[in-house]
Amino acid sequence: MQMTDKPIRPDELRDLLMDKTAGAYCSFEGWIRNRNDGHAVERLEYEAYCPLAIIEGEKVIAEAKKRFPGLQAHCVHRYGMLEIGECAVWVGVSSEHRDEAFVACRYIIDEVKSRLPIWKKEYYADGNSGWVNCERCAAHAAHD
Amino acid sequence: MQMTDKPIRPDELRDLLMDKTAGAYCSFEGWIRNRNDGHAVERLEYEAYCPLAIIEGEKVIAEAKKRFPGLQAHCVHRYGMLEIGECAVWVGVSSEHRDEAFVACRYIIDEVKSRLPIWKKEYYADGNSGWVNCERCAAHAAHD
Amino acid sequence: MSKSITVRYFALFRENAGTSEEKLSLDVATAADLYEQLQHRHGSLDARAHCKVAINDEMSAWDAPLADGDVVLLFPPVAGG
Amino acid sequence: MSKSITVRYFALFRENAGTSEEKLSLDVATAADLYEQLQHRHGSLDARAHCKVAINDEMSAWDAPLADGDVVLLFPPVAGG
Repeated sequence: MQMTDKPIRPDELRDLLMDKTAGAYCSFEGWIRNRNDGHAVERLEYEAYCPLAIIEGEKVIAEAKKRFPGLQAHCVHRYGMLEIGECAVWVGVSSEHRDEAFVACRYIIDEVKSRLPIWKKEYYADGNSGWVNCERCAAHAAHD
Repeated sequence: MQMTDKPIRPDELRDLLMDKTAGAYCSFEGWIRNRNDGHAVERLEYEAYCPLAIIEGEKVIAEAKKRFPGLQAHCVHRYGMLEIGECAVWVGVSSEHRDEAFVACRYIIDEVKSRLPIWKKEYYADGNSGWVNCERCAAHAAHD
Repeated sequence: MSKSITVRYFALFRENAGTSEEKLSLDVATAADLYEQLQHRHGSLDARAHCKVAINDEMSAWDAPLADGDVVLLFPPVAGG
Repeated sequence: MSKSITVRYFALFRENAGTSEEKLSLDVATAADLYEQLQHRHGSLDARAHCKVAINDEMSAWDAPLADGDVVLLFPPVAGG
Protein backbone atom coordinates (compact mmCIF):
# COMPACT_ATOMS: atom_id res chain seq x y z
CA MET A 1 0.00 0.00 0.00
CA GLN A 2 1.35 3.34 -1.05
CA MET A 3 0.11 6.92 -0.65
CA THR A 4 1.43 9.47 -3.13
CA ASP A 5 0.94 13.07 -4.23
CA LYS A 6 2.47 12.28 -7.66
CA PRO A 7 0.63 10.92 -10.73
CA ILE A 8 0.03 7.18 -10.54
CA ARG A 9 1.77 5.11 -13.25
CA PRO A 10 -0.35 1.94 -13.79
CA ASP A 11 2.02 0.57 -16.44
CA GLU A 12 5.00 0.54 -14.06
CA LEU A 13 2.93 -0.78 -11.16
CA ARG A 14 1.56 -3.64 -13.27
CA ASP A 15 5.05 -4.87 -14.08
CA LEU A 16 5.80 -5.28 -10.36
CA LEU A 17 3.11 -8.00 -10.21
CA MET A 18 4.50 -10.10 -13.06
CA ASP A 19 5.28 -13.64 -12.02
CA LYS A 20 5.88 -16.76 -14.08
CA THR A 21 3.23 -18.63 -12.11
CA ALA A 22 0.54 -15.97 -12.69
CA GLY A 23 -1.97 -16.56 -15.46
CA ALA A 24 -4.35 -13.73 -14.60
CA TYR A 25 -4.05 -10.02 -13.88
CA CYS A 26 -6.89 -7.73 -12.88
CA SER A 27 -6.57 -4.02 -12.23
CA PHE A 28 -8.93 -1.30 -11.12
CA GLU A 29 -8.49 2.45 -11.39
CA GLY A 30 -10.65 5.22 -9.98
CA TRP A 31 -10.66 8.21 -12.31
CA ILE A 32 -11.77 11.77 -11.54
CA ARG A 33 -14.92 12.36 -13.56
CA ASN A 34 -16.54 15.64 -14.45
CA ARG A 35 -19.92 14.97 -12.84
CA ASN A 36 -21.16 13.55 -9.55
CA ASP A 37 -24.76 13.36 -8.38
CA GLY A 38 -25.75 15.77 -11.12
CA HIS A 39 -23.14 18.41 -10.26
CA ALA A 40 -20.48 19.58 -12.74
CA VAL A 41 -17.19 18.87 -10.98
CA GLU A 42 -14.04 20.87 -11.81
CA ARG A 43 -11.51 19.08 -9.60
CA LEU A 44 -11.23 16.97 -6.49
CA GLU A 45 -9.13 17.29 -3.37
CA TYR A 46 -8.12 14.18 -1.44
CA GLU A 47 -7.20 14.53 2.19
CA ALA A 48 -5.58 11.51 3.79
CA TYR A 49 -4.03 10.60 7.10
CA CYS A 50 -1.21 8.67 5.45
CA PRO A 51 0.32 6.79 8.42
CA LEU A 52 -2.93 4.97 9.18
CA ALA A 53 -4.07 4.79 5.54
CA ILE A 54 -0.96 2.74 4.78
CA ILE A 55 -1.40 0.47 7.80
CA GLU A 56 -5.08 -0.14 7.03
CA GLY A 57 -4.37 -0.62 3.32
CA GLU A 58 -1.72 -3.24 4.16
CA LYS A 59 -4.30 -5.02 6.31
CA VAL A 60 -6.78 -5.10 3.44
CA ILE A 61 -4.17 -6.52 1.07
CA ALA A 62 -3.10 -9.10 3.66
CA GLU A 63 -6.75 -10.19 4.03
CA ALA A 64 -7.01 -10.73 0.27
CA LYS A 65 -3.75 -12.71 0.20
CA LYS A 66 -4.83 -14.85 3.13
CA ARG A 67 -8.05 -15.72 1.32
CA PHE A 68 -6.26 -16.57 -1.92
CA PRO A 69 -2.79 -18.05 -1.33
CA GLY A 70 -0.31 -17.22 -4.10
CA LEU A 71 -2.03 -13.95 -4.89
CA GLN A 72 0.06 -10.85 -5.47
CA ALA A 73 -1.57 -7.48 -4.90
CA HIS A 74 -0.71 -3.83 -4.58
CA CYS A 75 -2.59 -0.56 -4.17
CA VAL A 76 -1.64 3.10 -4.62
CA HIS A 77 -3.82 6.05 -3.59
CA ARG A 78 -3.32 9.72 -4.44
CA TYR A 79 -3.79 12.66 -2.10
CA GLY A 80 -3.84 16.39 -2.79
CA MET A 81 -5.59 18.22 -5.62
CA LEU A 82 -6.54 16.16 -8.70
CA GLU A 83 -7.85 17.26 -12.09
CA ILE A 84 -10.55 15.61 -14.23
CA GLY A 85 -9.26 12.43 -15.85
CA GLU A 86 -6.51 11.77 -13.31
CA CYS A 87 -6.16 8.42 -11.60
CA ALA A 88 -7.01 8.69 -7.88
CA VAL A 89 -6.53 5.07 -6.92
CA TRP A 90 -5.04 1.97 -8.53
CA VAL A 91 -5.40 -1.66 -7.47
CA GLY A 92 -3.54 -4.47 -9.22
CA VAL A 93 -3.77 -8.19 -8.56
CA SER A 94 -2.08 -11.16 -10.21
CA SER A 95 -2.92 -14.79 -9.52
CA GLU A 96 -2.95 -18.24 -11.04
CA HIS A 97 -6.54 -18.06 -12.30
CA ARG A 98 -8.90 -15.21 -13.14
CA ASP A 99 -11.60 -15.96 -10.56
CA GLU A 100 -9.47 -14.93 -7.62
CA ALA A 101 -7.95 -12.01 -9.53
CA PHE A 102 -11.38 -10.44 -10.06
CA VAL A 103 -12.68 -11.23 -6.56
CA ALA A 104 -9.55 -10.01 -4.79
CA CYS A 105 -9.30 -6.82 -6.87
CA ARG A 106 -12.91 -5.99 -6.10
CA TYR A 107 -12.45 -6.80 -2.42
CA ILE A 108 -9.42 -4.54 -2.13
CA ILE A 109 -10.98 -1.50 -3.80
CA ASP A 110 -14.21 -1.87 -1.81
CA GLU A 111 -12.38 -2.09 1.51
CA VAL A 112 -9.89 0.65 0.63
CA LYS A 113 -12.76 3.00 -0.20
CA SER A 114 -14.59 2.32 3.04
CA ARG A 115 -11.86 1.75 5.63
CA LEU A 116 -8.87 4.00 4.87
CA PRO A 117 -8.79 7.47 6.44
CA ILE A 118 -9.16 9.31 3.13
CA TRP A 119 -11.71 11.99 2.34
CA LYS A 120 -12.56 13.79 -0.85
CA LYS A 121 -13.85 17.26 -1.44
CA GLU A 122 -15.45 18.16 -4.75
CA TYR A 123 -15.05 21.61 -6.26
CA TYR A 124 -18.02 22.42 -8.49
CA ALA A 125 -18.29 24.56 -11.60
CA ASP A 126 -20.65 26.92 -9.72
CA GLY A 127 -17.91 27.77 -7.21
CA ASN A 128 -19.27 25.64 -4.37
CA SER A 129 -17.47 22.73 -2.80
CA GLY A 130 -18.43 19.83 -0.59
CA TRP A 131 -17.13 16.73 1.16
CA VAL A 132 -18.30 13.54 -0.50
CA ASN A 133 -20.34 11.20 1.66
CA CYS A 134 -19.09 7.69 2.06
CA GLU A 135 -20.79 4.99 -0.01
CA ARG A 136 -21.42 2.60 2.86
CA CYS A 137 -22.93 5.33 5.05
CA ALA A 138 -25.28 6.19 2.19
CA ALA A 139 -26.11 2.50 1.71
CA HIS A 140 -26.77 2.06 5.42
CA ALA A 141 -28.89 5.21 5.53
CA ALA A 142 -30.98 3.88 2.62
CA HIS A 143 -31.73 0.77 4.67
CA ASP A 144 -32.64 2.73 7.82
CA MET B 1 -12.06 -6.38 -30.90
CA GLN B 2 -8.61 -6.80 -32.30
CA MET B 3 -6.48 -9.85 -33.17
CA THR B 4 -2.73 -9.33 -33.30
CA ASP B 5 0.53 -11.25 -33.61
CA LYS B 6 2.45 -8.38 -31.99
CA PRO B 7 2.97 -7.81 -28.24
CA ILE B 8 -0.07 -6.27 -26.55
CA ARG B 9 0.50 -2.80 -25.03
CA PRO B 10 -1.98 -2.43 -22.12
CA ASP B 11 -0.80 1.09 -21.30
CA GLU B 12 -1.64 2.42 -24.77
CA LEU B 13 -4.93 0.51 -24.92
CA ARG B 14 -6.02 1.87 -21.54
CA ASP B 15 -5.63 5.46 -22.72
CA LEU B 16 -8.12 4.82 -25.55
CA LEU B 17 -10.83 4.27 -22.92
CA MET B 18 -10.28 7.54 -21.07
CA ASP B 19 -13.37 9.68 -20.90
CA LYS B 20 -14.26 12.65 -18.70
CA THR B 21 -17.49 10.95 -17.64
CA ALA B 22 -15.76 7.72 -16.58
CA GLY B 23 -15.04 7.22 -12.89
CA ALA B 24 -14.01 3.57 -13.06
CA TYR B 25 -11.65 1.47 -15.15
CA CYS B 26 -11.22 -2.28 -14.90
CA SER B 27 -8.80 -4.35 -16.95
CA PHE B 28 -8.02 -8.01 -17.25
CA GLU B 29 -4.98 -9.67 -18.78
CA GLY B 30 -4.29 -13.32 -19.43
CA TRP B 31 -0.61 -14.09 -19.00
CA ILE B 32 1.29 -17.16 -20.16
CA ARG B 33 2.29 -19.05 -17.04
CA ASN B 34 4.89 -21.72 -16.66
CA ARG B 35 2.61 -24.47 -15.34
CA ASN B 36 -0.79 -25.86 -16.24
CA ASP B 37 -2.48 -28.86 -14.68
CA GLY B 38 0.81 -29.90 -13.12
CA HIS B 39 2.83 -29.75 -16.35
CA ALA B 40 5.85 -27.48 -16.81
CA VAL B 41 4.97 -25.31 -19.82
CA GLU B 42 7.69 -23.78 -22.02
CA ARG B 43 5.54 -21.76 -24.44
CA LEU B 44 2.06 -21.56 -25.89
CA GLU B 45 0.82 -21.37 -29.44
CA TYR B 46 -2.49 -19.66 -30.20
CA GLU B 47 -4.30 -20.56 -33.37
CA ALA B 48 -7.19 -18.30 -34.31
CA TYR B 49 -9.59 -17.91 -37.18
CA CYS B 50 -9.36 -14.14 -37.12
CA PRO B 51 -12.28 -13.09 -39.37
CA LEU B 52 -14.83 -14.78 -37.14
CA ALA B 53 -12.93 -14.14 -33.89
CA ILE B 54 -13.27 -10.41 -34.56
CA ILE B 55 -16.95 -10.63 -35.45
CA GLU B 56 -17.76 -12.74 -32.38
CA GLY B 57 -15.61 -10.50 -30.13
CA GLU B 58 -17.48 -7.42 -31.38
CA LYS B 59 -20.74 -9.17 -30.52
CA VAL B 60 -19.56 -9.87 -26.98
CA ILE B 61 -18.51 -6.25 -26.49
CA ALA B 62 -21.83 -5.03 -27.93
CA GLU B 63 -23.69 -7.26 -25.47
CA ALA B 64 -21.78 -5.72 -22.56
CA LYS B 65 -22.46 -2.19 -23.81
CA LYS B 66 -26.14 -2.92 -24.29
CA ARG B 67 -26.38 -4.15 -20.71
CA PHE B 68 -24.55 -1.11 -19.31
CA PRO B 69 -25.24 2.05 -21.34
CA GLY B 70 -22.32 4.50 -21.36
CA LEU B 71 -19.78 1.71 -20.99
CA GLN B 72 -16.63 1.76 -23.11
CA ALA B 73 -14.87 -1.52 -23.74
CA HIS B 74 -12.16 -3.02 -25.89
CA CYS B 75 -10.43 -6.38 -26.23
CA VAL B 76 -7.21 -7.52 -27.92
CA HIS B 77 -6.16 -11.16 -28.35
CA ARG B 78 -2.79 -12.49 -29.50
CA TYR B 79 -2.19 -15.34 -31.91
CA GLY B 80 0.98 -17.20 -32.83
CA MET B 81 3.73 -18.43 -30.50
CA LEU B 82 3.94 -16.81 -27.06
CA GLU B 83 6.58 -17.09 -24.36
CA ILE B 84 6.10 -17.38 -20.58
CA GLY B 85 5.06 -14.02 -19.09
CA GLU B 86 3.60 -12.60 -22.29
CA CYS B 87 0.10 -11.14 -22.40
CA ALA B 88 -2.22 -13.35 -24.47
CA VAL B 89 -5.42 -11.35 -24.05
CA TRP B 90 -6.34 -7.92 -22.71
CA VAL B 91 -9.79 -6.59 -21.82
CA GLY B 92 -10.36 -2.99 -20.74
CA VAL B 93 -13.59 -1.36 -19.61
CA SER B 94 -14.36 2.16 -18.43
CA SER B 95 -17.68 3.28 -16.98
CA GLU B 96 -19.29 5.74 -14.62
CA HIS B 97 -19.17 3.47 -11.56
CA ARG B 98 -17.08 0.46 -10.60
CA ASP B 99 -19.86 -2.11 -10.33
CA GLU B 100 -20.47 -2.22 -14.07
CA ALA B 101 -16.75 -1.98 -14.86
CA PHE B 102 -16.03 -5.19 -12.94
CA VAL B 103 -19.12 -7.04 -14.17
CA ALA B 104 -18.62 -6.07 -17.82
CA CYS B 105 -14.89 -6.85 -17.78
CA ARG B 106 -15.57 -10.29 -16.33
CA TYR B 107 -18.38 -10.90 -18.80
CA ILE B 108 -16.21 -10.02 -21.78
CA ILE B 109 -13.26 -12.22 -20.82
CA ASP B 110 -15.53 -15.17 -19.97
CA GLU B 111 -17.36 -14.95 -23.30
CA VAL B 112 -14.22 -14.30 -25.32
CA LYS B 113 -12.61 -17.39 -23.84
CA SER B 114 -15.57 -19.60 -24.60
CA ARG B 115 -17.00 -18.24 -27.86
CA LEU B 116 -14.19 -16.99 -30.10
CA PRO B 117 -12.58 -19.46 -32.53
CA ILE B 118 -9.21 -19.48 -30.77
CA TRP B 119 -7.31 -22.55 -29.64
CA LYS B 120 -4.16 -22.94 -27.63
CA LYS B 121 -1.50 -25.60 -27.75
CA GLU B 122 0.88 -26.02 -24.85
CA TYR B 123 4.49 -27.05 -25.40
CA TYR B 124 5.83 -28.83 -22.33
CA ALA B 125 9.32 -29.03 -20.87
CA ASP B 126 9.34 -32.79 -21.54
CA GLY B 127 9.00 -32.20 -25.29
CA ASN B 128 5.32 -33.12 -25.54
CA SER B 129 2.58 -30.78 -26.63
CA GLY B 130 -1.18 -30.72 -26.40
CA TRP B 131 -4.27 -28.73 -27.21
CA VAL B 132 -5.87 -27.19 -24.14
CA ASN B 133 -9.43 -28.25 -23.41
CA CYS B 134 -12.00 -25.53 -23.13
CA GLU B 135 -13.08 -24.51 -19.63
CA ARG B 136 -16.81 -24.74 -20.24
CA CYS B 137 -16.52 -28.22 -21.80
CA ALA B 138 -14.60 -29.34 -18.73
CA ALA B 139 -17.22 -27.73 -16.47
CA HIS B 140 -20.07 -29.37 -18.38
CA ALA B 141 -18.29 -32.72 -18.30
CA ALA B 142 -17.92 -32.43 -14.53
CA HIS B 143 -21.70 -31.97 -14.24
CA ASP B 144 -22.50 -34.88 -16.54
CA MET C 1 -27.98 -35.69 -54.61
CA SER C 2 -24.35 -35.04 -54.01
CA LYS C 3 -23.00 -31.55 -53.19
CA SER C 4 -19.54 -30.10 -53.54
CA ILE C 5 -18.50 -28.91 -50.05
CA THR C 6 -15.21 -27.36 -48.98
CA VAL C 7 -14.37 -28.29 -45.39
CA ARG C 8 -11.78 -26.39 -43.35
CA TYR C 9 -10.35 -27.88 -40.17
CA PHE C 10 -8.82 -25.99 -37.26
CA ALA C 11 -6.44 -26.85 -34.42
CA LEU C 12 -7.00 -30.41 -33.19
CA PHE C 13 -9.37 -31.16 -36.07
CA ARG C 14 -6.71 -30.14 -38.57
CA GLU C 15 -4.15 -32.39 -36.92
CA ASN C 16 -6.58 -35.31 -36.78
CA ALA C 17 -7.67 -34.86 -40.40
CA GLY C 18 -4.06 -34.44 -41.49
CA THR C 19 -5.10 -31.50 -43.67
CA SER C 20 -6.43 -27.97 -43.16
CA GLU C 21 -8.86 -28.14 -46.06
CA GLU C 22 -10.48 -30.67 -48.34
CA LYS C 23 -13.08 -30.57 -51.08
CA LEU C 24 -15.64 -33.30 -50.79
CA SER C 25 -18.55 -34.45 -52.84
CA LEU C 26 -21.13 -35.66 -50.34
CA ASP C 27 -24.82 -36.37 -50.03
CA VAL C 28 -25.59 -34.21 -46.97
CA ALA C 29 -28.58 -32.01 -46.10
CA THR C 30 -27.25 -30.19 -43.01
CA ALA C 31 -24.03 -29.31 -41.20
CA ALA C 32 -24.87 -32.06 -38.70
CA ASP C 33 -25.02 -34.62 -41.53
CA LEU C 34 -21.62 -33.45 -42.71
CA TYR C 35 -20.17 -33.73 -39.22
CA GLU C 36 -21.46 -37.25 -38.83
CA GLN C 37 -19.98 -38.37 -42.14
CA LEU C 38 -16.65 -36.79 -41.25
CA GLN C 39 -16.64 -38.55 -37.87
CA HIS C 40 -16.83 -41.85 -39.74
CA ARG C 41 -14.11 -40.64 -42.10
CA HIS C 42 -11.65 -39.25 -39.52
CA GLY C 43 -12.81 -41.23 -36.54
CA SER C 44 -11.72 -38.69 -33.96
CA LEU C 45 -13.88 -35.58 -33.98
CA ASP C 46 -15.06 -34.39 -30.57
CA ALA C 47 -18.59 -34.68 -29.28
CA ARG C 48 -20.49 -32.25 -31.50
CA ALA C 49 -22.12 -30.42 -28.57
CA HIS C 50 -18.83 -28.72 -27.69
CA CYS C 51 -17.89 -27.90 -31.27
CA LYS C 52 -19.00 -25.07 -33.51
CA VAL C 53 -19.60 -24.71 -37.19
CA ALA C 54 -19.49 -21.78 -39.59
CA ILE C 55 -20.90 -21.81 -43.11
CA ASN C 56 -19.41 -19.31 -45.56
CA ASP C 57 -17.85 -17.37 -42.67
CA GLU C 58 -21.03 -17.14 -40.60
CA MET C 59 -21.48 -18.97 -37.32
CA SER C 60 -24.29 -21.44 -37.96
CA ALA C 61 -26.52 -23.95 -36.24
CA TRP C 62 -25.82 -27.63 -36.78
CA ASP C 63 -29.22 -28.04 -38.46
CA ALA C 64 -28.45 -25.33 -41.03
CA PRO C 65 -28.91 -26.63 -44.60
CA LEU C 66 -25.88 -26.97 -46.85
CA ALA C 67 -25.87 -25.85 -50.48
CA ASP C 68 -23.63 -26.89 -53.33
CA GLY C 69 -20.38 -24.90 -53.16
CA ASP C 70 -20.61 -24.05 -49.42
CA VAL C 71 -17.42 -23.61 -47.38
CA VAL C 72 -17.84 -25.22 -43.95
CA LEU C 73 -15.49 -24.37 -41.08
CA LEU C 74 -15.25 -26.95 -38.31
CA PHE C 75 -14.18 -25.58 -34.93
CA PRO C 76 -13.11 -27.90 -32.12
CA PRO C 77 -13.88 -26.78 -28.54
CA VAL C 78 -12.34 -23.31 -28.09
CA ALA C 79 -9.98 -22.24 -25.32
CA GLY C 80 -8.92 -18.67 -25.88
CA GLY C 81 -7.39 -16.34 -23.35
CA MET D 1 -10.36 13.51 37.28
CA SER D 2 -9.39 15.58 34.32
CA LYS D 3 -7.00 14.32 31.57
CA SER D 4 -4.92 16.22 29.06
CA ILE D 5 -6.01 15.00 25.60
CA THR D 6 -4.79 16.16 22.20
CA VAL D 7 -7.58 15.93 19.61
CA ARG D 8 -6.88 16.02 15.89
CA TYR D 9 -9.68 16.70 13.39
CA PHE D 10 -9.78 15.69 9.74
CA ALA D 11 -11.67 16.84 6.65
CA LEU D 12 -15.22 17.94 7.54
CA PHE D 13 -14.48 17.69 11.28
CA ARG D 14 -11.54 20.05 10.89
CA GLU D 15 -13.68 22.56 9.03
CA ASN D 16 -16.47 22.33 11.59
CA ALA D 17 -14.09 22.64 14.54
CA GLY D 18 -12.24 25.50 12.83
CA THR D 19 -8.94 23.91 13.82
CA SER D 20 -6.96 20.79 12.96
CA GLU D 21 -5.80 20.18 16.52
CA GLU D 22 -6.58 21.24 20.05
CA LYS D 23 -5.37 20.31 23.51
CA LEU D 24 -8.15 19.85 25.98
CA SER D 25 -8.36 19.09 29.65
CA LEU D 26 -11.44 16.92 30.07
CA ASP D 27 -12.99 14.45 32.45
CA VAL D 28 -13.49 11.52 30.05
CA ALA D 29 -13.11 7.76 30.50
CA THR D 30 -13.40 6.55 26.88
CA ALA D 31 -13.17 7.76 23.28
CA ALA D 32 -16.98 7.71 23.18
CA ASP D 33 -17.12 10.09 26.17
CA LEU D 34 -14.72 12.41 24.38
CA TYR D 35 -16.81 12.32 21.21
CA GLU D 36 -19.96 13.17 23.12
CA GLN D 37 -18.36 16.14 24.85
CA LEU D 38 -17.00 17.41 21.53
CA GLN D 39 -20.43 17.11 19.94
CA HIS D 40 -21.72 19.50 22.59
CA ARG D 41 -18.71 21.75 22.00
CA HIS D 42 -18.78 21.82 18.15
CA GLY D 43 -22.41 20.89 17.66
CA SER D 44 -21.91 19.33 14.25
CA LEU D 45 -20.09 16.02 14.43
CA ASP D 46 -21.64 13.18 12.40
CA ALA D 47 -23.47 10.22 13.88
CA ARG D 48 -20.70 8.32 15.64
CA ALA D 49 -21.57 4.98 14.00
CA HIS D 50 -20.12 6.15 10.67
CA CYS D 51 -17.04 7.73 12.19
CA LYS D 52 -13.77 6.19 13.30
CA VAL D 53 -11.30 6.97 16.03
CA ALA D 54 -7.60 6.32 16.46
CA ILE D 55 -5.71 6.64 19.74
CA ASN D 56 -1.96 7.28 19.48
CA ASP D 57 -2.01 6.28 15.80
CA GLU D 58 -3.87 3.01 16.32
CA MET D 59 -7.40 2.46 15.11
CA SER D 60 -9.47 1.97 18.25
CA ALA D 61 -12.92 1.06 19.47
CA TRP D 62 -15.14 3.82 20.80
CA ASP D 63 -15.16 2.19 24.24
CA ALA D 64 -11.35 2.22 24.43
CA PRO D 65 -10.16 3.96 27.65
CA LEU D 66 -8.29 7.25 27.37
CA ALA D 67 -5.15 8.01 29.39
CA ASP D 68 -3.60 11.32 30.29
CA GLY D 69 -1.51 12.56 27.33
CA ASP D 70 -3.29 10.49 24.64
CA VAL D 71 -3.55 11.82 21.07
CA VAL D 72 -7.00 11.12 19.66
CA LEU D 73 -7.68 11.29 15.91
CA LEU D 74 -11.28 11.84 14.90
CA PHE D 75 -12.15 10.59 11.40
CA PRO D 76 -15.41 11.61 9.72
CA PRO D 77 -17.02 9.05 7.37
CA VAL D 78 -14.40 8.11 4.77
CA ALA D 79 -14.82 8.20 1.00
CA GLY D 80 -11.57 7.23 -0.67
CA GLY D 81 -11.08 6.11 -4.27
